[in-house]
Amino acid sequence: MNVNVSANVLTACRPWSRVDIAAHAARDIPEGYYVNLGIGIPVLVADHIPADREVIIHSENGVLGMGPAPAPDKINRWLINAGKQYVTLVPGGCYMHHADSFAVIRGGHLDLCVLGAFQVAENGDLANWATSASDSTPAVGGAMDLAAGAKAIWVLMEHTTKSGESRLKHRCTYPLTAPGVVKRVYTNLAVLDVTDDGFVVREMAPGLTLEALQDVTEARLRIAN
Amino acid sequence: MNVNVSANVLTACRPWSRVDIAAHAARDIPEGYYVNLGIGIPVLVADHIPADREVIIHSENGVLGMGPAPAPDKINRWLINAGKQYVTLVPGGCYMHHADSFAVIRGGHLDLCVLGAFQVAENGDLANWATSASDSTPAVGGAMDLAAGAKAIWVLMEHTTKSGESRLKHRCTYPLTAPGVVKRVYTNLAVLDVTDDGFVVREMAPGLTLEALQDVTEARLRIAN
Amino acid sequence: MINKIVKTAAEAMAGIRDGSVVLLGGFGSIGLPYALVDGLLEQGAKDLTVVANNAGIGRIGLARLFDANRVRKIICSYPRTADPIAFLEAYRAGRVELEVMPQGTMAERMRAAGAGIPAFYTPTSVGTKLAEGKEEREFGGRKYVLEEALYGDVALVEAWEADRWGNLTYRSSARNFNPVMAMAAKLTVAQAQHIVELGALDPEQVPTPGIFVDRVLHVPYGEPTVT
Amino acid sequence: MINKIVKTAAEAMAGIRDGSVVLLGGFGSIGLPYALVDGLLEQGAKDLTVVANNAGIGRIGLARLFDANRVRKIICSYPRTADPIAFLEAYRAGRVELEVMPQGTMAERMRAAGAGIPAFYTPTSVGTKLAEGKEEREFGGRKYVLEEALYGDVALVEAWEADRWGNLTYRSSARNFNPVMAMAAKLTVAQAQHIVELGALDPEQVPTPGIFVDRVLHVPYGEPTVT
Repeated sequence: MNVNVSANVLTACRPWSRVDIAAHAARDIPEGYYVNLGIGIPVLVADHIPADREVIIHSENGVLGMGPAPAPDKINRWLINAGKQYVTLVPGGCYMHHADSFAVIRGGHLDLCVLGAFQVAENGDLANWATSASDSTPAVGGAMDLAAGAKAIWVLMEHTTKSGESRLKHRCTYPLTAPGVVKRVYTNLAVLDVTDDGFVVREMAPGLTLEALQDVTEARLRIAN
Repeated sequence: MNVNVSANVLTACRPWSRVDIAAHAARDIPEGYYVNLGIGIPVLVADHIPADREVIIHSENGVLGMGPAPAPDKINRWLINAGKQYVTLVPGGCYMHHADSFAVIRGGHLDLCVLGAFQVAENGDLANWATSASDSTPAVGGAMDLAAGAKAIWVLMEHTTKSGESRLKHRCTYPLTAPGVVKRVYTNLAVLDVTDDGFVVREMAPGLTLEALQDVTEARLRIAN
Repeated sequence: MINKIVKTAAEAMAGIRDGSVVLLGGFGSIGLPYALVDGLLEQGAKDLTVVANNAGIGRIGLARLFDANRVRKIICSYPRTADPIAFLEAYRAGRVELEVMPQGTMAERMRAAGAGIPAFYTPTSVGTKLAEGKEEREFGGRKYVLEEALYGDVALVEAWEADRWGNLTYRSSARNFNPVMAMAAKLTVAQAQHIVELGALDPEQVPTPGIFVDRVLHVPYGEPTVT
Repeated sequence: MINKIVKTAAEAMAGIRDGSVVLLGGFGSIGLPYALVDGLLEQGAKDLTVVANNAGIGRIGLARLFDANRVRKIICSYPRTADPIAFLEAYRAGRVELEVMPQGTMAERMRAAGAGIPAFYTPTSVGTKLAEGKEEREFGGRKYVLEEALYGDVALVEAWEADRWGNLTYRSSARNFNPVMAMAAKLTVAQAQHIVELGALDPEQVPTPGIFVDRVLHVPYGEPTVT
């Protein structure tokens, strides 16, 4: 499941897997957080939160306290997540309608939303809903509400596109989901904070150097003090 | 319980009681109506709806399907109406919070709101919350929401003040609750519609003539065709 | 006696006019009133504007309305599903117009319609192309866009239980858009898996009070099979 | 383990600052968290702005805060109750400022605060003196006034049941303002008649999910005795 990065970097390091990326984010979520997990790598985060740490997961289709996928013989066919997969409800969870669910989101009650993205810019701009301004059937879903509403936005994504283009940009070239909202990015190559001075590298994949990472990154990188 | 009206009218007719006024309004409420009943004479309406006619009563403190006062040994001390009296819930009734309750009101879902008033003007203006513009502790409650929100507003009140002043005005002199909303008025002397041409008398207390009624009424009256 | 329960889909759909704005409950297939959509197809109203989170799946439900060329415009947050084939065919052939809006904005615009709020400000979409042409305003130093209430002529919703007053409950995440849509339309029609006696529902637990509901059709179809 | 249940009123009130905007649940005495109000008196915060439907009864609850001169301003829809003596004394002595607003506007302004809506338009109060100075605007040929969200620093609410995640249920009309106030404040403290195990509440019936609640105090006081 490792992703496509330019050859020099691949030979220099062991990139993290999608599961590793999710596990890194899971490790950093404090107990008691209310968290929404987007479609893609983010939904994997739930499986990596330590069993002794209570984190409450929200799904924008009106589920607060979402649990893991059910056993095949225990499916509640009225209970799905935002990705339209069958899920479960944990004890203490509850249901709400869409206006209430988005009041939770827009009202700033989620401590964190973990999203996938096409691009993140060094000013925190997020592009995760459309890959061109002329997309004829764009599908925004709840992405803009989550990006504008949650107290913090983390992005989990592969560091580059399949063709090797950096997803960490000086400025996003794809249509924005929200400006200036991303606080942290977890990729297959690094964990980075978005600061007033742009991306700051907190952690790199084993064997990777800042120079090699910069080589495959359009945005300018700095190392954490 | 008859009210104070000028002497010539009193000798000429038998004014209706507060209970009569409430009964008149009750008689005119169609089956299936969702109705809010204000404090004062309006709350008496509930007791006069025919037993075979289902009318659903709303109380703005979050009760839809309000029933009559409970027997003294059957009081639910968490269940009051907007006048802070103990009430009951009928089968099919339910509770809601204040924002939802006023969504019912403001959203135009009530077929009818029956209110008390200080004054009603011939253009439908309603004054039922303050008796002077300089009232130092005005108390509006839900009156403005109800007046602006319900599909129809009926007013139940005595025709004149204790000192004999008409409550049916050319223009209200008290602060408005809402402009142009009253559709019908039930008093101890008459039942009147508010039309584009002002008040139209539909019914008068026994023994009363239009001339005698006009004598105690500031607004100009017309008789229904 | 108030009795909002109707016997047939034809009764449930009576009077729906060409050109109506139809609010259609559900998220994916869950909470989507398939029997009412089939009834609407049968009934024949056309030039519809449909408001729904998704734009239909395969050849069932909403997809049938696209195939029958009944939908002039769809307003949704996420037109793409696992299999949006009927929508895509209609869209590519220019037979249907698409308006995409953020999911929370869609929900709140209908809640506003039901609550008598003609317009409100929201932070969602500020600084994006979905805010283009929208009125922008600052409150407390942050930018917001103005969104107007989204009213329906008809709402088609799916419920778990219903009584003859139209009180509705839902099951799990099948609640989704149904309660806000029920508030927002002039005519609200529900299909319910179970019809219960008046008084059988817990009064503390009625997400949609009957005041928002005009007609109820009993459709005990069992478990949803697609998501 | 998340545990929002606190042991004492002092813990429940910890950190409330002078000058706070305090949203106080209840309609009359029903659903009013008397134990928390007493705790707030004990805690000592002053210069408070209190948002509540009524302005206190006799010499209990909110009335005690007036008597102790802790309230700088009260925002309510109906200051008059059967016995608003403490409020009237403070008001006539010029010790407290009064702002009256329509009940539904008050509820909706707090719901807006909780829902991330900074402002909305409403028909309520148009053409009255309560609309004076307010921005007016037409939508669809009808006039509306602009109302801004009403945020609380603290909400004090009363619940029937609560669990350690702060999920709350209410009883009958004691629900009233409590759910919207719980959404609208930075710090929400609930007093609950019953503490239940996590998972004991029906997930279809949680009017206030724990995400809106920070602290819960168990106050099994029994039946309210005044309305």
